[in-house]
Amino acid sequence: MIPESLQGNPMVAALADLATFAKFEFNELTIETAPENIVEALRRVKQDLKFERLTSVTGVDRLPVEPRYEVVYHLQSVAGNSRLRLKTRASGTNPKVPTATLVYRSAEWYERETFDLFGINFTGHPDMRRIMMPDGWEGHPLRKDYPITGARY
Amino acid sequence: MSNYSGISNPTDVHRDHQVHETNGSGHRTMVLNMGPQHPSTHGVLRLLLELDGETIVKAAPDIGYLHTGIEKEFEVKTYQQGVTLTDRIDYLAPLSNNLVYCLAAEKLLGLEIPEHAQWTRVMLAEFTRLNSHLVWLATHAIDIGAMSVFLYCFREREEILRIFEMFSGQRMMTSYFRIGGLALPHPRGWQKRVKDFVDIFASRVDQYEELLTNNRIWTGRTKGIGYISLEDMLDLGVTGPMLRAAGLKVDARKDTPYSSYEKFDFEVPTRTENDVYARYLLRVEEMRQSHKIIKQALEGMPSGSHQADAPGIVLPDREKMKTQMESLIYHFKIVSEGFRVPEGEVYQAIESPRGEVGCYMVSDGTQKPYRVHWRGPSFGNLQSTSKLIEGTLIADVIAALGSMDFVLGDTDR
Amino acid sequence: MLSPAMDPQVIMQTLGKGVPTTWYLALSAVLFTIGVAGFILRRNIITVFMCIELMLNAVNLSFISFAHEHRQVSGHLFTFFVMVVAAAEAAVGLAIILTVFKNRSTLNIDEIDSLKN
Amino acid sequence: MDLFFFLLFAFIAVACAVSVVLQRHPISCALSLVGTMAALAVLYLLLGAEFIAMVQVIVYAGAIMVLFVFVIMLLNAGAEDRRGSSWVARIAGLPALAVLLGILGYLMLTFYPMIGPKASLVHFGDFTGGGAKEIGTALFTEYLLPFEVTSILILIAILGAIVLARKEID
Amino acid sequence: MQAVFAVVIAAALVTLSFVIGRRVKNPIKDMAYECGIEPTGDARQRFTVKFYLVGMLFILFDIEAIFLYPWAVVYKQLKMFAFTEMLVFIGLVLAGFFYIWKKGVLDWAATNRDNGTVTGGIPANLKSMLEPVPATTIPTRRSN
Amino acid sequence: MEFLIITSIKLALILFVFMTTLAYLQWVERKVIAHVQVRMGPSRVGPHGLLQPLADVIKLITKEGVLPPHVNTFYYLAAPFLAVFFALISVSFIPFGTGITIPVFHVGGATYGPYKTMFELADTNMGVLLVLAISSMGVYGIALAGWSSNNKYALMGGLRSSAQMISYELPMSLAIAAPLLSIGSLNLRQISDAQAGYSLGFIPHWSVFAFPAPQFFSFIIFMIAAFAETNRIPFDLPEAENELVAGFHVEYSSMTFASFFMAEYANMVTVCSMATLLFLGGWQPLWPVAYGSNLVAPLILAGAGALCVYHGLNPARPFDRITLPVFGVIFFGLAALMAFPPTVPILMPMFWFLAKVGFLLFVFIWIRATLPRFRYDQLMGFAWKFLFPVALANLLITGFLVALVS
Repeated sequence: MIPESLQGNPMVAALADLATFAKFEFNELTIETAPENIVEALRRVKQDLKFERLTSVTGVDRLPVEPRYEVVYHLQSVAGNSRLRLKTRASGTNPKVPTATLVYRSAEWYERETFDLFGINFTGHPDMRRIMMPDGWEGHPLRKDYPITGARY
Repeated sequence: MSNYSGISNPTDVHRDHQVHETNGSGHRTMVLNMGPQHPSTHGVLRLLLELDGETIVKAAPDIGYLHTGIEKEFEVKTYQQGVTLTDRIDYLAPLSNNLVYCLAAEKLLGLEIPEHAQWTRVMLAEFTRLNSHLVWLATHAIDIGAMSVFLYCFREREEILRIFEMFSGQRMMTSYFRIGGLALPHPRGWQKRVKDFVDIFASRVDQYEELLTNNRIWTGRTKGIGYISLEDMLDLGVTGPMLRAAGLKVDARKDTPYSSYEKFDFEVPTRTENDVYARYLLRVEEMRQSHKIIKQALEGMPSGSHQADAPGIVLPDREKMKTQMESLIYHFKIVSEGFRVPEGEVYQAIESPRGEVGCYMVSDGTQKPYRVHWRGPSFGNLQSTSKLIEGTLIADVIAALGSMDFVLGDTDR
Repeated sequence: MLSPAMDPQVIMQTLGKGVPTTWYLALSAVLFTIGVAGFILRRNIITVFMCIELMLNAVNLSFISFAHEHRQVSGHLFTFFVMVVAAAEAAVGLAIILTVFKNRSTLNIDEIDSLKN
Repeated sequence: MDLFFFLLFAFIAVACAVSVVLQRHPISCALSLVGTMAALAVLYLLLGAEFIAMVQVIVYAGAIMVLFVFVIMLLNAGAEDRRGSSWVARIAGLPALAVLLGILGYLMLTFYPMIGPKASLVHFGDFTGGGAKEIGTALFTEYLLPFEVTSILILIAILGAIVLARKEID
Repeated sequence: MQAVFAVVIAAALVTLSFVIGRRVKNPIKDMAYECGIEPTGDARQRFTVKFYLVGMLFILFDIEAIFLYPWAVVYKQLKMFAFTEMLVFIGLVLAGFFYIWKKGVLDWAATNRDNGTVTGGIPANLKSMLEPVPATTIPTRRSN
Repeated sequence: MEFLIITSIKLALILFVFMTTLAYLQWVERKVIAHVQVRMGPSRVGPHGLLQPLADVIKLITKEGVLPPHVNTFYYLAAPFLAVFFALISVSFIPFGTGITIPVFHVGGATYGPYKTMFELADTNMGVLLVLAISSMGVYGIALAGWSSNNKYALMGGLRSSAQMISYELPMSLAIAAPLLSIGSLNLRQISDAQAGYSLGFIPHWSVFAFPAPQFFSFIIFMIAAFAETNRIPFDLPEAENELVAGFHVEYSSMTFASFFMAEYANMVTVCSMATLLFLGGWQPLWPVAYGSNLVAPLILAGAGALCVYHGLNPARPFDRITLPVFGVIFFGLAALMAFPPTVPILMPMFWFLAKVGFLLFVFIWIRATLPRFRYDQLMGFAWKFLFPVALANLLITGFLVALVS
């Protein structure tokens, strides 16, 4: 589902066989892949497209929609002075995405944070623990069904 | 385990940091806990250090003691209300955070901001950089024992805070930048105040340098300390002055200019030594550059409105509100329910004093952001802690940590 | 065997003028004996070492007493040299203790009496 | 006055010495030994050995015992286990000590009558030959060879200690 | 005299606040300070042997320093003779000093600090920095 | 008996003056540093914060003394005791002026005197070594504090601190030995007296300027070692509030905590007095009496008095109208006393001695406001690899020069 206008884009072209969706809005390029392809996509982005830095990994909870979670990777190329957003989706029942720490070490804490706040499990992560909330905390605060008030302390 | 003993379970962290562990050479090592209540972890950072004598074998930072759930909070505030939350994230650079939040929302809205407001934003953002760097220099110096520099820096910072107060009515949590422009028009007499500051500041920077730059003890404490390779830094997501002190000229103000930074004449300083001393020199140089930008902003400040001409988004003039029905309705609507922002997602990054601060904003077309993710520079920089201090002396931890210039509010959000 | 003059008056007169050298020597003997006792009784190698130092001190006291008795400075010099030797001995001895502790992980002399590891 | 000071510091010395033997924790032993040494330093002063008294404090109490304390802290030596004293000590210890003390006492009293006109007395200020000047003169003329040999002793001690502790350094 | 007063003052200082100060017991107050975390492990751990070496060197050189005082006092009488004597003495001791210096005992902490530097600007080897990471290994410090 | 009475009076005076000095040294330090750093310093309690030390002491005494259960109580309390004890006891060997003779006087028909006494509590031939010996015992207070606290930071701080103290003791004793070569005595009073006189009529015979071997480097080495011995910036690693939080006294509270600081200040005074006696000529004036050195003290004091009165007449604060003239009168009185011929021979040496000590103390404070602190390995390396060899070389060169010339 890659729009015509993006077919010639080199980044899209490099990920053409993996991408399930792409868009170019607000001057920002977004490419979406299936969860099982995300590590491969990141590898290509790092090696072929020279995006040296993973700036952040986070999640978005689209509650009624299934698959419910979007995992968003923001990448930056210092040499090419450009940015890229990669995206994948995880189901609501058992959210699981392979870890990006194999490619970018900076993903370690970001994935821990996403796990902590959304409950998305990054398989293969070396140290999948909570990072922000106390260890015994129940629930994942950034989920849309998590109450804004009334949480116990 | 009792409840007050901290958020993270120490036994858990000890899982791979066994006390009395034997390392390769047969020495017994000792685990020292640094923080969260520690004078030089600058807030509530906790470091678990495994020591072999005075040398650090392993270091494991533990964060989250200042987590306040700001990202969750964004989702129940209207866009304009969200500005006040951004102040609290990086409490040493509130205006940078205001700026990136407003820029992200304005990108979604497609708003054009008047020159006057843009220049003011640049000027105050640079003041924020000065403010942050001054606090950094002050605390870094006092960590290493130079207590006078601390007070000298705070003297200038006080002046900056007074300027903030003059503009916004607040010293620290300014919330001065709003979506669509500035919260208030410029105060009367601001030029004089800023000019007074600009006139003295250059000599004040010289004063700090006089006390530190060529001081043998200072160089002994900082030169060659806290080295981390550029590859590691990029891989670990380090941004800002640390990267520039390694020679990589990366600065969002030049690379992807925002808020009319392209109209200002300034340099992005870099160093190549990539140690604590280089980061110190770099930040001092950045202070001089900020001073230069402020001077330009002061001299060439264009006149005009402080807010965009967007009736549904910015609050109408008080005068108009009292005379025009339309304005009154807008006022009522903006205040009571906010404004709608078109659907979409943006990632806006700017150069904060600490590095790249990014705001990832997802809108679902309602008056409240669907999701705001804050990419704080401290979070990324702090990931490099282990690389930075493993293999060094325990006394170097202070210098190395200080050179990262993290703010725990920014890390934990 | 004791001095015939056990007369309290004589004793008081004598003591008013000074302390008999013998008392210093007796003190030295007592300290030496305590040192020997500790040397025999204690199990901790560091404490045993300290008892040796105690004995050396006792001997030093008698050296000084004799020096005073004979109005000569030689006794002081002997003491001085004893101290130098004690310092060297402490430096080396404690190094040995450190090594022994590293190899055997104990300070009990009963457990480190074998020559082989 | 002499008698008072002698008795006071002799008591301190003996009490601390007993404490060295009886205390269970090595740190306590070491500090008791420091007490003995300080008391002995005062007695040296009474005996007119000013310089040696100072050296006693500086070298013994201030340097050697500091090293002991360091080693105890470094090894984290805990309180001693009381059970395993050797059978020799248990059977022959105290009688042997009594015999030793007896012999020493006998020899002393034979050669130095304790009380009486012939008894030699120690009075503070009688003998002033223990100042730095006298020591220096004797040391650098009469005892020159031992002095120089001392340096070799120190040299060997440095080498020996370093070699012994080397395994720990590397 | 002074000793007695010093004892009294020192004792008073130590005990006064225990006598006068109001004492409120509190289990958290009684914990050993460890930066706001429950103390982990015992403080009675073993430390680096460097402290011992410093103590040892101090003893041996302190002896040397002590010899200097009687020497200094009689120096005016013996003059060059005393000077040569001490020169020999110090020379021998200094031989040991330089031996330990060479042995690295005086280097308080041997660190494996990597003092490499990189060149300025965008590094020329930025490409080689981005070598592929083998997908089979987990390149984190936790692997060791 | 007379000896006892005189000693008691001296003791009471000295202790009173000394304790007050310690308390006000803190005030002076805070004020000086504050002014270096462009701020006020203590200014609320009493005029110019002059009663601040008193308030501090009252606060510290009435605070709760926490006696944590995990410490080794005996040694935990013994440590500050030892620190203060050794710090206070070394003061008694410092002579701070020439002696006085109290003339014959009559009270109720009985005749007393004349009494001759010196300005120190104990005049021994071993003064230098005594002070060294006592300072070498000071290690125990700190090592014990660290050990008994049963706290990792405290133990590391204690070990570091004791290692630092013994390391710097060496260069210190070597630096002390150098000037003794040409003086040839260990008696502090004789040492000071030996530095009397002027070469070329105006260069004082102080050890620092002495012919043939000026002890300038010794003085510097001594001062550096003194900074380390008293744990002051730039050598305040043991109590540096950074990596080890507060070092050996992390578990201490209230007055036991303050005891260590008291000991630190007392050691500062002792060490500065030693430096004055050994290197700066003790109570010998800076230039000969013939050129009017006796006028300095009254002039300075009178000037201070005039300043006080002037500011009292133009007060910056309402309260100054009362306090400053009072101080002015006191200063004038002191100036008159200094100029009063019978008291000159007694007071003038004391003035010079205290002026020099005060200057050195000021240097201590000044350095604290200026320099950052060393790292621990740098500090130890500095002691062993730099200070020790330099001190030894200095000693040998001095010895050679002295032997050559005399």
